[in-house]
Amino acid sequence: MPSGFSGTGRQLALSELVAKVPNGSSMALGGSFLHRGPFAFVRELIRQKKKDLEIIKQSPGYDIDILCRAGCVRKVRAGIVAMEGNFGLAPYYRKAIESGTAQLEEHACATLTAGLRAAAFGIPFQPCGGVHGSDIASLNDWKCLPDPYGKGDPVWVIPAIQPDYAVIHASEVDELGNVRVSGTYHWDRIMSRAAKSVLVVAERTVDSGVFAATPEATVVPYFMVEAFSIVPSGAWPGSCWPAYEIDYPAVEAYLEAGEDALAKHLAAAPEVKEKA
Amino acid sequence: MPSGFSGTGRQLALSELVAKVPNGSSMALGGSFLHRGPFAFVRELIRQKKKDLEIIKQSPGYDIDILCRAGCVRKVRAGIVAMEGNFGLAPYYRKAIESGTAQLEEHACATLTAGLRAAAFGIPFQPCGGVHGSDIASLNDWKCLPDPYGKGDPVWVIPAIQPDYAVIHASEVDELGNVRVSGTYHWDRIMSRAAKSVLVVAERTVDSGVFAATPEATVVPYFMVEAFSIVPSGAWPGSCWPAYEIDYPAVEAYLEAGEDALAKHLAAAPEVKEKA
Amino acid sequence: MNANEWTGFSYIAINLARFIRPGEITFSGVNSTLPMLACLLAKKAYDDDFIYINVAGGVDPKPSHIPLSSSDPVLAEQSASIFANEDFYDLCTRGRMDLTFLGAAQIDGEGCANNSAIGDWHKPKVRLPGGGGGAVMLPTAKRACTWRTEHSTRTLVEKLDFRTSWGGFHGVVTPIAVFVKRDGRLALQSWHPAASLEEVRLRTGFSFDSRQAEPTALPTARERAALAALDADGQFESDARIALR
Amino acid sequence: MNANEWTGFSYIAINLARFIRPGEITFSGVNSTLPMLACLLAKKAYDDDFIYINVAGGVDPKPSHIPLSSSDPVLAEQSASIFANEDFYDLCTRGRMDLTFLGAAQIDGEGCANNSAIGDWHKPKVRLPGGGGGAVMLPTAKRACTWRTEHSTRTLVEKLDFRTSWGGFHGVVTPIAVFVKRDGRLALQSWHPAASLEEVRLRTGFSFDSRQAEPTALPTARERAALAALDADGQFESDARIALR
Repeated sequence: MPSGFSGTGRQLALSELVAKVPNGSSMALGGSFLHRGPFAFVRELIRQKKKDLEIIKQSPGYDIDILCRAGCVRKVRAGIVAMEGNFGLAPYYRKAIESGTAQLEEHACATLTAGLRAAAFGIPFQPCGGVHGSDIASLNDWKCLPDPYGKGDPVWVIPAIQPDYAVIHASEVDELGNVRVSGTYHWDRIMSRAAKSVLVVAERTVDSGVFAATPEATVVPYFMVEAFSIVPSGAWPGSCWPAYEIDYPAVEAYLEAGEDALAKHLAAAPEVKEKA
Repeated sequence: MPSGFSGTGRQLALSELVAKVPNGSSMALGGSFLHRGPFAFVRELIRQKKKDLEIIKQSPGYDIDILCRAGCVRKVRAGIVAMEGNFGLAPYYRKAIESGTAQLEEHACATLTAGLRAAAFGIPFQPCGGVHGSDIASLNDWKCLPDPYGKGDPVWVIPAIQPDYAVIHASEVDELGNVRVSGTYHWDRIMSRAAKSVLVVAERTVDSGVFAATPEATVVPYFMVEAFSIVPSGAWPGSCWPAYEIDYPAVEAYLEAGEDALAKHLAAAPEVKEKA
Repeated sequence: MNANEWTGFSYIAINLARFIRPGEITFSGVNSTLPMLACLLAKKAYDDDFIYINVAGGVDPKPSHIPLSSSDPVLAEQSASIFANEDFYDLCTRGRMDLTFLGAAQIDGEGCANNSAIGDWHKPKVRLPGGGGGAVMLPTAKRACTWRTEHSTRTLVEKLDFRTSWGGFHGVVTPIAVFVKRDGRLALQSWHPAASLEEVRLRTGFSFDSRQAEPTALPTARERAALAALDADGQFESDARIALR
Repeated sequence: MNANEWTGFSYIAINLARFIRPGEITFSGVNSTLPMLACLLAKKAYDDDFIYINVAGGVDPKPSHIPLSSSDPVLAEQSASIFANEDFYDLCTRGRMDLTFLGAAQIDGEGCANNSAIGDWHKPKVRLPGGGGGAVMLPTAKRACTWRTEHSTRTLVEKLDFRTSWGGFHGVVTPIAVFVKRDGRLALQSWHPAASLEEVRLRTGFSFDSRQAEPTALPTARERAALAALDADGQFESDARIALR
């Protein structure tokens, strides 16, 4: 894999973008709960019947739930998992963990970030404040190191977490694949630095000149982006600020039991309707 | 000191802003070499005859040189010191170190950043890639730790560096003290997170509504800023993109030997001319 | 206002708001509708301002409406900066988060929390949301407060099934009681005026000091008006389904 | 072009540019006018493109003019992103910086560098700029190249006064020679066609392998045209004051 990605031909159809991901890949997913998640990408993973995925995200919800429901997940590394927005726990995720069909590495959100930081900084471990007294530490066999300078308290260190891919849903990209998001970037920024490759789904392309007018706002420079797709409304049924808010009825419909409900939900997704 | 700063009355005259800094303070200075440095602030430190300052900056130049020239500096923690822009070494800094009147803690730029990161992250030390084989490590008695997870190579860890103040020259602030810069923020961002307090000199104020239109571009939120001043052209004789470039003749005049040259230079500064 | 009219929903929102102190940096996060409402309520109901940051990146936002999701980007509307996730966690671990609200499924007498699992972690009866902010924020924030919509010996326990977060909450609000930390343990500060000390004791799994406890002061007119404005059509209250008993 | 017309300034700029490889992430930093010119020259003179990032935060910028300061914000003009200091250092330490240019006052036969002091560090005869990028970037970048405007036994030394940076340069360019790393030591790749192997040996403080060395290929028309365009009035060349001897 090259250090940076460049050249044309990096804008792909969603199906081509997802086809890049081998079974067994580890994948950091951007966004948080029902907000600006790479949900069209996630649904396409299901359509392509990907298996044994490792999903890395501080606050997954809909994404991890639907992937567990479809049987795509081997391992979850997460801080907090819920549907949010009054929908409570993520039921299919819960079932996957309780039944042992998926394995959980439980984190605090900040310890997961610390692991990503270690990968982004090129160091084997990252100290993280807090953690003391938490049973999570022994669960994960984390180590606590004394301050070799004798000034501070012992500190927990988190081993590096380097995802194969960071997958981000962006507000917009330019023709080269530079990435901007409106509002908070959640953990997308550190995910993009930690991962070996970044795949992006964006609402739209805008001219590079727009980016050049306020280059400070670009969250991921093009050379980190292996490839990208344009899927308007691709964060559905979640929000993508300021374009659209959560589609609550669609989430409710998704949560109905049975394979039919899942099939109907997948068929109702914008990336499918777009094509039809 | 409170965790955050708020309320009105935080916009001060430059002299009041600088008067907040006690002798002996440690101070991270923003910008790099001749670019967007808090130079009006630095000159006012000299006018107020501050002593025993500890200056922290990855790439100081004009600022550290003039402060050494005026005898304000006890200690320098820096990565690379030069005038840049074809002016070569910083002569008065060089003299201060060679004569021992100021003490140097030599860093690589990235190790200084690592120390600031440790402070910003609330951890006693920060691992930093590289460093191996450098004599700087033993100079500073830095420690190299094995990976407790047995996967990576031993890594050098840098002790936390927490400046009393981060002093930043900003492109603009709003009435609350939110900070934006045009172009690169150099190391200003991590300095603002590492320091106990942030003092800002800005080119101008703009309405908060302008900030609210693209809040993603704000580098330092108002509640980190203890106080701020408005000094148009305050980064002179350096640049402040895109408003003005380096004033090369002024730097040349500054570099002339003798107390007269210094006095003339201080008198020619925009923060003085503004008042007159 | 009659004490019996004080709903559990309103009791929690208002008592969480009362933990907010002037000028302090106060944070509300994901899955935290009641703390979100408490912060917005405090902005409206109290004279003294505070620095409100939230998980949507908002800093003193002026949301055009109040979202069902407490991490909704609407909570960054009119914010002059985006203070993103890494930033507010770092703020906390470096000791400058004055007050954070954090969820908890089980709470013990020392104010530690279980957010991970009911039953054995490895063979859970219920897999809960997980660590979230707690394990890092609870021991590093200056103060952390939580709430439970159910006050029972299942939620306020002698022994946690799993200790997700250590460090001890400064304050805990349930539909019938307000606890605060005193000498390293949760002590009863006040009880819902329609409940009683005895009821709180019966429904709490851990022992607690109640020597300074008294009935909770009724909501002020401003507190009530602020909450009414935030939940004009009562949807938050009905969604929350909080019963005193 | 006649070999004698090939100035030291142009020799360094062009040979630095020749280290740049297609598609690679290539960085130029502070106090680095010649690498800045080399990167801009490579963009103009070679068919294959590369990813040019610089210390002003620019990514493939299109500067409206060429600044005297190699960290000038002009070097971020027309850039679609700002890739700031923390970011490019992290890129390097995580192993994805293909090529970085780094300054060096003294260079030894292993390609290690002294940027700190001439004489004893604690009692320096000359206090030099200092560590800068080197101590972290030289051992972590895939390749690092440097240049010296003076080719002498003072600058290319058997033993450094202080080893600021370890890891070994991939390439070193002086006014009369190009060295590359081979089996852990600097080997002569080529010499200025107006100089000779013997001259290089005489003026170099460390021993080196020269078995594959030959005269440096003269500048192409495109290389010359690109440099001429970048330094239209010759100011960079005259400021640099680089003599072959």
